Amino acid sequence: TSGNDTAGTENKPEPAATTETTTDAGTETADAATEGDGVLTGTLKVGMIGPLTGGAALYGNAVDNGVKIAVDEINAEAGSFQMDYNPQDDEHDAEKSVNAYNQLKDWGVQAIIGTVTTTPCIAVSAEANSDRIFMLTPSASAADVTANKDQTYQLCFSDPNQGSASAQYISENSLATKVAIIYKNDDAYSTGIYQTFKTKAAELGLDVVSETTFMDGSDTDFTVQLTAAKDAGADLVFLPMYYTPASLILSQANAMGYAPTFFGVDGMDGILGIEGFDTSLAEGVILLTPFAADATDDLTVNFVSKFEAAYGETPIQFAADGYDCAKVIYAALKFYAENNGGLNVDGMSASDLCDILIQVLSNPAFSVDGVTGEQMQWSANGEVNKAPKGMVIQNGVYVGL
Amino acid sequence: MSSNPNDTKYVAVPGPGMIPERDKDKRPVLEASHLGIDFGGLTAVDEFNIAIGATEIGGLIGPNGAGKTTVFNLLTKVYQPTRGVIMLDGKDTHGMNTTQANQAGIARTFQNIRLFDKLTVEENVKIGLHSSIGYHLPSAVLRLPRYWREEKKAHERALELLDIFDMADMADVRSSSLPYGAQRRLEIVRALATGPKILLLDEPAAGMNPSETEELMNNIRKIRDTFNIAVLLIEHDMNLVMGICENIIVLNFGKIIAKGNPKTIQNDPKVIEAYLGSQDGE
Amino acid sequence: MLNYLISGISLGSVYAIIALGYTMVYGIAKMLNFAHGDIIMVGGYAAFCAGTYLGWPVPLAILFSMMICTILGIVIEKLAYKPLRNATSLAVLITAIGVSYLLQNLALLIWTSNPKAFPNMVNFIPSIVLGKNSDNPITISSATIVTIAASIIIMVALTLFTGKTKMGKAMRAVSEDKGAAQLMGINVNATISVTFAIGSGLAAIAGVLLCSAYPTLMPTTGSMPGIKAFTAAVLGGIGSIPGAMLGGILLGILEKFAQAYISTQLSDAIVFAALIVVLLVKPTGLLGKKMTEKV
Amino acid sequence: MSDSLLKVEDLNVYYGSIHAIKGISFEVNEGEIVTLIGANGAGKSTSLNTIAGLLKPRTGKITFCGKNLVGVHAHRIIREGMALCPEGRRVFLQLSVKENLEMGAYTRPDSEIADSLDMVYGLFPRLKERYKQVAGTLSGGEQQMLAMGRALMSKPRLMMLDEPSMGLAPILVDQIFDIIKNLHAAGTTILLVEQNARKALGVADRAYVLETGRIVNSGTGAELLNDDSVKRAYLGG
Amino acid sequence: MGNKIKILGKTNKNSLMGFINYGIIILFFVVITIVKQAGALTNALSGQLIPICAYIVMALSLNLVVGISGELSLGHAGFMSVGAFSGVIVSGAMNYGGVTNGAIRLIVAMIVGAILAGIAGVVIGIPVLRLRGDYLAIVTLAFGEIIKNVLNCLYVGVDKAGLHFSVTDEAHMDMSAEGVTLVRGPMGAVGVVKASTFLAGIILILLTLFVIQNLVNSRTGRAIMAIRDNRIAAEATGINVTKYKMIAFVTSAVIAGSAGALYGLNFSTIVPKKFDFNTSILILVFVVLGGIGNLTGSIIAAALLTVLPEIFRPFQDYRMLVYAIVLILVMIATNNERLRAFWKRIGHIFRKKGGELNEQ
Ligand SMILES: Nc1ncnc2c1ncn2[C@@H]1O[C@H](COP(=O)(O)OP(=O)(O)OP(=O)(O)O)[C@@H](O)[C@H]1O
Ligand SMILES: Nc1ncnc2c1ncn2[C@@H]1O[C@H](COP(=O)(O)OP(=O)(O)OP(=O)(O)O)[C@@H](O)[C@H]1O
Ligand SMILES: [Mg+2]
Ligand SMILES: [Mg+2]
Repeated sequence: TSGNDTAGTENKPEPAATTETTTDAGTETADAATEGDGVLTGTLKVGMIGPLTGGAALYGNAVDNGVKIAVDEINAEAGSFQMDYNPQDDEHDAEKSVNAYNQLKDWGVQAIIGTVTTTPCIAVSAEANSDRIFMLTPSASAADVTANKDQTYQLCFSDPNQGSASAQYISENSLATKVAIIYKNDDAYSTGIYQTFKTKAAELGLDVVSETTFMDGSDTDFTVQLTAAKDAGADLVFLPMYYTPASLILSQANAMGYAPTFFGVDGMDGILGIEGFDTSLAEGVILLTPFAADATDDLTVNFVSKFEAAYGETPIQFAADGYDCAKVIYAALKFYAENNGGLNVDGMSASDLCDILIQVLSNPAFSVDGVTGEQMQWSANGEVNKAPKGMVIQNGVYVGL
Repeated sequence: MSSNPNDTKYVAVPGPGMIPERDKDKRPVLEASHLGIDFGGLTAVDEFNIAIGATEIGGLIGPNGAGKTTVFNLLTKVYQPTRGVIMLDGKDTHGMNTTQANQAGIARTFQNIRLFDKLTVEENVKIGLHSSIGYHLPSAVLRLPRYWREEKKAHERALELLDIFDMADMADVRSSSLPYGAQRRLEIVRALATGPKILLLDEPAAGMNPSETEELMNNIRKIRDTFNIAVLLIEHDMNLVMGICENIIVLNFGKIIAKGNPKTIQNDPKVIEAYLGSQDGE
Repeated sequence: MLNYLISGISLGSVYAIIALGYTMVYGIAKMLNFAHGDIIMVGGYAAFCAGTYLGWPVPLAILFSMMICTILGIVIEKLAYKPLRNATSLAVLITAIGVSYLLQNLALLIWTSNPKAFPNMVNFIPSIVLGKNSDNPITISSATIVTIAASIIIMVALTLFTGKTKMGKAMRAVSEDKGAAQLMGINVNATISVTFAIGSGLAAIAGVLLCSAYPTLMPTTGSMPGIKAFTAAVLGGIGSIPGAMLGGILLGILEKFAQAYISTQLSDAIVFAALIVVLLVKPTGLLGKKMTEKV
Repeated sequence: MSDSLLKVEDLNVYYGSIHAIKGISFEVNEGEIVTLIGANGAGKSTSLNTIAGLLKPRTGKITFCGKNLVGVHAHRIIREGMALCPEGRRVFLQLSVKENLEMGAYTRPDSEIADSLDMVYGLFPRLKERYKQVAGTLSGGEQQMLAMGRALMSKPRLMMLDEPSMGLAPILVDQIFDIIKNLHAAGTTILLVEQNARKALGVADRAYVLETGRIVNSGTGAELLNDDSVKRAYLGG
Repeated sequence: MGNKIKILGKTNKNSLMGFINYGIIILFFVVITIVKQAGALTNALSGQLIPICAYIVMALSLNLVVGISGELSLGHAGFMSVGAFSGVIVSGAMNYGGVTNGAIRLIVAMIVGAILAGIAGVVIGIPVLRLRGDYLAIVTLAFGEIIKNVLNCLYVGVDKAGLHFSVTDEAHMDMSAEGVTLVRGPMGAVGVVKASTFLAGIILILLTLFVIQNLVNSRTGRAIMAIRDNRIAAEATGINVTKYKMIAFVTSAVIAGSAGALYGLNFSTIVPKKFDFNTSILILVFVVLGGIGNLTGSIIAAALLTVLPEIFRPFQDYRMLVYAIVLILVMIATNNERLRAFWKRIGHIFRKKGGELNEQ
C-alpha cells in the first residue's frame, strides 16, 4: 500500500501509530525476540544517501561526517547494539540517488538517513515508501519530501515551516517595514522557502518591496539584486539560501555600502566556518537555525569538540542534522525495546523495522533531545516539531535572540 | 564528330560568342556575358563573355592566378558575380545557389580534390545520382519494395558510370585511400552522375603522367560522345588542351586576351608571351 | 545604470581573462579545453594555500600559483592530450572533460568540499569611488581595476606574441597543419606544450583574479565561469584574442543589464538568446575572421 | 658507396593494412639530381614523406649523411639539412604569403631571412605582389609557387620536390626546371618526383622507376628516356 | 560480374551490422528477463535498466547528429528535457482525467514528447544549421541552457477545465482548488505517476535503431554524410544542404524527445536542472567513446558508462576520481594508432580479404 497512489488526498492514507498498533506490533516482535529484558541488541544496517561529490558535496559530506560521529558514539556506548553505517554518493541527482538507494537495498539496508538534498529525496522516498523502508532525512526540507509518504520523516524544519516562521519572526519583532528577498531560482530549497515566506508575509502585512533571483551560472555577482533591494528602500533582506552565495552577498553589500538587516534561514549556518571568511561581514546577520556550534549545552559541546577533533573544522548545521538523525533512530529503537521487552534487530526485515520506527516516532510519548533541538517530536505527516532558535551574529559568534 | 579540334566549324550566336556548327540547332548550354567579380580591391574576373554549344569541348587557359578557377566558381554559383549574366540552358541563373545551379544542369570537378572522404567510391557516385533515385524517406525507413528497386537501379548505374574509367572494381574502396589520379577520375564520374548538360573540369590532368593524360583525353571525348553534353575544361597540360578543345579562351589578369581554335591560340604572340613561353620542351 | 554598467564590466573582465586563455589554447591546439575552468580552480587553491597556509607574500603566492598551473598544464598535455594527437578533435574534447572531472575530484579530496574565503590578493591597488558625496556612490573595486588592466595587458601581449614572434607564428602554423609545420623544422610537440603552458599560466592569473573578485573557492569554482567564458570566447569569435576580450566584457554587461532591466529569473536565457542572435547576424562571432575556404 | 648523401635500404611502409612501399632501396649522392617516376599510386609521395619523417616505416633503413633517420622526429630530420616541397602544396592557408616564406626559414637565423626572401621574390614576382594576402585565397598555381618558395627558404642540402610543377602554367613549368638546374649548379642535391617524366628525366642524373611500391627499373636519365617500356608507360605516345 | 557480387556482399554487410544491433538489444532483454525470473537481478541493476534504455536511445540519436551529420551538439539534453517535461505533463493530465493505464500514458507521452522536441528541433535548427563546427556547438549549448532556464520558471497544473500554465508561480495558474500541480518551477515535476517499463525501453531502442539504420542506408543518409565530408562538393553535386542537415537534426531531436518521456516517467520527480550541460556532455561521451558514427559502440558505451559509476561504489571517496581516470585511459586506448591497427589486423583475420586496393 504505497502512499502516492492516492495523490490528492491531504491526509496520510495510513494514520500512523495509534496506541493500538503500538501494542500489537510490540507484542509480536517482543515474542519473536524472546527476550524480556527491554534491551536493544543486534546490528542495524543504516544507509546514508547524499552528495559526496559534485557541486553539493559540501552538504553531503557534512551529514556524512556528523553521522559518523554519532555512530561511533552509539557503537561505543551500547555494546550489544551496533550500527553498521554505509554512506552512498548521489551527486545531488535524482537518478543517481535512486541508484544509491538500490545499492543500499542490495546491501540489506534496514533504515536510511537521507537523502540530504531535496529533489533526490523526493525520488528516493517514493521508492522507499513502496518498499517500506524507513527514511529520516537530515535536511531535505520541501513539503513534497514527506507528502503522502508515511515512512519518511524530516529532522530539519520543512520549507513552509521555515518560510512562515521567518515571516512571523520578522513581523513579531518588527525587524523591518520593507523587505527584499533574494533567492535561488533553480533550487527547490530556496524557492520553497521563498514562496511560503511571501505568502505569510502578505498575510502579516509585511511589505515585500523587491524579489530577485539568481541561478547556478550567475551566482557570483549580486550587484543587480542588491541594488534593486537598496533602491526599493528595503531595510531587511531575506536570504533563503545556503551560506556560500550568502557570503558573497554579504561582502558585496558591504562593498556597496548597503547595510540592511540580513535575515537567513538554516542554510545560512556555516557562514562563520568558511575558512578565511571575514566574520565582521556577517555582523548583525539574523538567522533562524536550530543549531549553533558555539552553544554551551553539553550535547553541543560534546559534538562540536569531537567533530573538530576528527575533521579539523567546525560542524555546520548539516553535520549536526546528520548526527541527530543517527541519534534519533537509536533513541527510537531503544524506546521501543524498553517498552516492548527488548528488541533484536539482527536480520529483521526493513519493513518490520519501518513499522516500529513509524510507531515510535508518532508516539507522543517519544521525544529526543539533540544538538539541533530539544524535545524534538514528529507529527503524523513526518514533520519535526522543534523550536526554531533566532540567532544573531555578534562579534563573530551566534548569540541567541 | 571530328577528332581534330582544329577542324570544327563555328557559327555565331545571338549572344556574345560562337558555337560549333553542329550545335547550331540547339541553343548554347551556357552563355555568360559581361561577367565579373571583385575581391576587395582585386578584380579577379572582368568582362568575361562565353557561349558553349551543346556538345562542344571548350578550354579555358591562362597563367596562374589569371582567374580561371574563379570563372568556374562564378558559373557554378559558388561565388555570386559582382556583375554580368549567366544563362544556363536558356535559364537565367540569377539568384540561384550552387545546388540549384547543379540541378539546372551544370556539374564540375575541383582543382583541389573534394571527395566525400569517408564514403566509398560507389557511394560517392551515388551522391551524384541522388536526385535520380526515386524514393523518399518514408519508403527508405520502412524499406518498401520501391526502396530496394531504386537502390538496385542506382547501384547498377553507378557501376556503369565507374566503368567509363575502369574503376568498377574499386567500388568498395574508401575514396580517401585512392591514389591521386584515381581521385580525379572519381570526381569526374561523380559530376557526370548528376546528369549535367555541361561538365566543368578544373585541371583534370594535374598529377597524371603523359600516358594517363592521353587516356583521360580519350575518356573526355567518350563522355561527350556518349552523353551528348558540353565540356569546359581548365588545364595547363597543352597536349590535352590542344588535343581536344575545339575552342579555347585565354585569360590573363581576369580578362580574355585571346579566343579561337588550338592552332590560332598556339600561335598568338600575346598568349605565347603571357602563358606558353618558348616551346622548347615539346 | 552606470552602476550596472560597472558591475557588468567587472564581471565581464573576469570572463574576459578566462576567455583569453580559452581562446589561446583553442586557437593553437584547435581543441576546446573544457578543463580550463578547473585549472583556474587549481590556480585559486594554489594561491590560497601559498598565501594563507604558508603565509607567503602576495606576489610570491601568485607566482607560485602560476608555476603550479603551468606545470599542471604541461603535464596534462603530455599525459592526456598528446597521445591523442592524431585522433578526432571530439576525442580530445572528451578527454578534456575527463581531465576536468579528475581535477575537480582531486581537489575535493585534497581541499574538501568546504568553501574557502579567498583573500583579496590585489588590494594593493585602492578601489575607486565615483560620486563619493552623492547618495549612490559607485565603487570600482580593486579586483575589477586589476582584472581589466591584466586582461588588456594579456590581450596585447598575446596578440603581439602570436602575430609577431617566430614562436607565435610557428604556433599558428602548427595549428593549421602539423605535418607541414614539421617540414619547416618546427617541433610540434614542444610548440603545443608551450601553448598549454601559457594557457595554464594565464588560468592561474584568472584564478587569482576571479577569486579576488568573488571570494569563494570550492572544487567546482571554475566550472561555471569556464562555460561562461567559453561562451564569451565564441561571442567574440573563437580564436580571436581581442574577440575574447570583447566577448567577455560584453557578456558581463549583457548579463547585468538583462538582470537589471528584464528579469533576474530569465537572465541566463536572455544572455544565451542574445548570443544566438549575434551568431545569426555574424556567424563567426564579433571579431572572428571568416574562414576563407577557397574553392 | 660511402659518398651517398641519402641511402634507403629495404624500406617497407604501410597505411594501416595497406602495404604501400614494398622493400625499396635506392640512394642519392651528394650533388646529384635523382628522380623517381611512376604511375599514380606507385608510392612516390609515400617514399618522400617517409624519408622526411612524416610517415614511419615498418622496416628498413634510411641514412642521411651517415646518420640514421628511422625513428627520428620530422623536425629533427629537417634540421639536418633536408627540405620537402610536399604533394598538394600544404601551404599554411591562414598565414600570409610572407609568413609562409618565413616559416620556410624557421631553422635559420633571422639575419639571413631577408636575403632569401629577396631571392624567392625574385624568382616569383607574383608572390612579392601578394605578400600580404593569406595563402588560402591564392590560386592553385600561386600556392604551388609559394610551396616551392617556402622550401627554397631553408637552403637545404637535400631538396625533395614532390611534383613541383603541378598546376603551373607552361611558362612557369619551364621556370621551375630552370630553378632546379640552378640549385643543382649551386651544389644542392635534389630528389625529384614528377609526372612530367620527360622533363624530369631530362634534368636528372639518375632515375628510378616505381611500380606499385617496388622499384622496377633504374638508370641514368638519358638511359631511361630511351627505354621502351618507360616510353610506353610514362612518356606517352 | 565479380564486382557486383562483392558489392552486394557489402550491402549485406551493412544490413548484417544492423541485425547485430537488433540482436544485441534483444539478447540484452532476454538475458535480463531470465536473470530477473531467477531472482538474481540486483536492485542496483534493475533500477538502472530504464535509464540505460533512455541513454542508449539518446546516444543513438546524438550519433545521428555527431557521427552521421558531423555536427557537434552540446545541448542534446535540452531535447530530452522537452520530451521529459511534456511527457510528464501529458501523462499527469491523463492520469488526472482518469486514464490510469501506464502503457497508454507512456505511449501518448512519448509521442507528444517526440513531437514537441521535434518542434524545438526545427526552431533551433533554423539558426543553428547556418553555423559551422564549434559555433554550432555553442548555440546548441545555449539552447540547452535556455530550455533549462525557462523550465525553471514554468508552472503547470491540471484541473477539470484542462491544463493551466504560468511562468511566475503556482498561484498564477488560476487553477481551481481540486486541481493538481504537475510542474512546479525549479522543483520540477513532483508526484509523477510512473509509467515506464523496461520492455517499453527495449521497444524504443529497437524502433530507434530501425529508423536510424534505415535512414543511414538510404539516399537521405548518404546525402547527410556527403555534406559532412565536404559541404561544397555536396552543394555542387546538387544536394540541398539545409534540407538534409535539418532532417538529421530534427529526427535526432524527435528521438531524444521520446527518450526524455521514457526517462521522465521512470522517476517520481524530475527537475529541469537534470538536463543541463553535464548531461549533454555525458551523452556526447557515450557517442565518442563508442566510436563516432558507430551505433553498436554507442549502445555498448551508453550501457557500460551508465553502470560504471555504480560498479565503482566500493571505491567510495575515490569513486569519481577512478571514473575520470578510466574515462581518460579509455579515450587514449581507443584512439591509440597502434592499438587501432592491432584491432584492425585482428579484424582482418576474421574477415575475408577484399575491398583493398594494392593487393591484386
Ligand atoms: N593516407 C592514405 N591512406 C591509405 N592509403 C594511402 C594513403 N596515401 C596513399 N595511400 C596508398 O598508398 C599507395 C601509394 O600512394 P602515393 O601517394 O605514395 O603514390 P604516388 O606514387 O605519389 O602517386 P601520385 O602520382 O598519384 O601522387 C597508393 O596505393 C595509395 O592508395
Ligand atoms: N576569395 C578570394 N579572395 C581574394 N582573392 C582571391 C579569392 N579567390 C581568388 N582570388 C585571387 O584571384 C585570382 C584568380 O584566382 P583563380 O583561382 O581564379 O586563378 P586561376 O586562374 O585558377 O589560377 P591557377 O591556374 O593557378 O589555378 C588570384 O590572384 C587569387 O589570389
Ligand atoms: Mg585554378
Ligand atoms: Mg604522389
